[in-house]
Amino acid sequence: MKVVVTTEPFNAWEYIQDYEQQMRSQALQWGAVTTFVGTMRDFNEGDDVQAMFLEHYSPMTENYLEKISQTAMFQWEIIDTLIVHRVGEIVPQDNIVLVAAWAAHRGTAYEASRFLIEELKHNAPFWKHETLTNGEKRWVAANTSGEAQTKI
Amino acid sequence: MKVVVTTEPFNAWEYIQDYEQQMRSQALQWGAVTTFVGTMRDFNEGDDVQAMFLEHYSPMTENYLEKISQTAMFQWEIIDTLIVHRVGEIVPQDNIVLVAAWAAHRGTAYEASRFLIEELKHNAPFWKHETLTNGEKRWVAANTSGEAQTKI
Amino acid sequence: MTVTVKFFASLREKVGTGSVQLNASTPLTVAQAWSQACNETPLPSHVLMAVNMEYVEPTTVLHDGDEVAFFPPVTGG
Amino acid sequence: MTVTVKFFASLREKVGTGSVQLNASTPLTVAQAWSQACNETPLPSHVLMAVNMEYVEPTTVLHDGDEVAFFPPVTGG
Repeated sequence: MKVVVTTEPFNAWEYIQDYEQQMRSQALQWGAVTTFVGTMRDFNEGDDVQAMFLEHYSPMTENYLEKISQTAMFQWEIIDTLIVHRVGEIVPQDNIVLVAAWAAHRGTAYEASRFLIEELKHNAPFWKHETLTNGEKRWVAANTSGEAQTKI
Repeated sequence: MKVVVTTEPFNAWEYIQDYEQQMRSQALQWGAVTTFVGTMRDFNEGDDVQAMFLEHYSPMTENYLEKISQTAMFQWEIIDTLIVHRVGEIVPQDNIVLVAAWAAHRGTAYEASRFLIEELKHNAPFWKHETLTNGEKRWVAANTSGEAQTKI
Repeated sequence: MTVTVKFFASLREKVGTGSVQLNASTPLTVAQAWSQACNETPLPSHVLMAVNMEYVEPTTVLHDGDEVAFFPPVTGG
Repeated sequence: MTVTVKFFASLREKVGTGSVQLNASTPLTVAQAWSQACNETPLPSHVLMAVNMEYVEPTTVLHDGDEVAFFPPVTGG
């Protein structure tokens, strides 16, 4: 189980690969891994976005992500979880979030990883502040479906 | 959209990374990717498994995987899909299958990638033949839940 | 007409061959092709079948040159 | 008792500060801490709140030294 909140850009696939190397001793136990990677787009609500600042409440953020990882470990038969989330200054194409769940069966891996990303999106204390190409700055507002929308 | 059926071992994360490099021109359009990787375990039905031979019906297999990829592209708003499946001689820890779906939203990415792996598991013409550590050989039989079980 | 009949995995081992050619003077259904290739036994209910690499039903009628395949439930992924 | 009140994101901008210290002679609830910190305005319904970095309700009672945080709906991931 690992949770990382970082200001550094990260390569999601190398991160997973490195983490799997570390858990190699458990390797023969798993059969399935589901991962989700969220990437910053260069548009939102019809506007061109140039950059974003991701604010968070440390260490409540890390505590919360560890808590949902533990909840997932109790709720499903999963072997391990990994959550990486970017904060600070971000530009389009940068990865924002990586979630992974290793399990013996695909159903479990899917459900656990989906649980992690939904809990993260709905409750982890992160806030996006966009800078548009036209110079305007605005906070991104949450909507009920969990997909980020912009409040002007 | 890409479908690969290969006798060569593959590194799932490097494969995804290379594929994303190729689709770089579309990069700014996507926001979410869900991936599933299935790995060969060293046990099944309580027995130690030493090796496996994965038989398939070529090119029906490839045709079928392309067909479900196209179905996914029509059914959900997804940007691209990737399916890689190993055939031939396989040993524990080798990756068997990789499925990935890129989309603008996480719900779409999750649903499309789950659709691909379920359709593949239930209908793509692959058959697993195990060699146990004790020398016994047996065909793996499907069960209704879609999780592979062994018929002795 | 002539059709090619293929068998895969455990079914190939049971039948004892991976492929046979069938000749028939009248059109055959897929189920009839199975019976003719397998010593007049009826088509088992769990067997899957494809014609020219597309899934079909036992009642599908074959045409000259078709490739019909029979195989057990799949176990990929 | 003394508690630290923190504000995040758009709420920090609206309140005009990220952190204030509150002193009170009697125990405060979270909602009362908001009012005392925010010019006696009522706690808006969409605002989220945490005490010592755990989510709480407006009726939660604060203790000396607690850190209470108020923030808008989250938009991570």
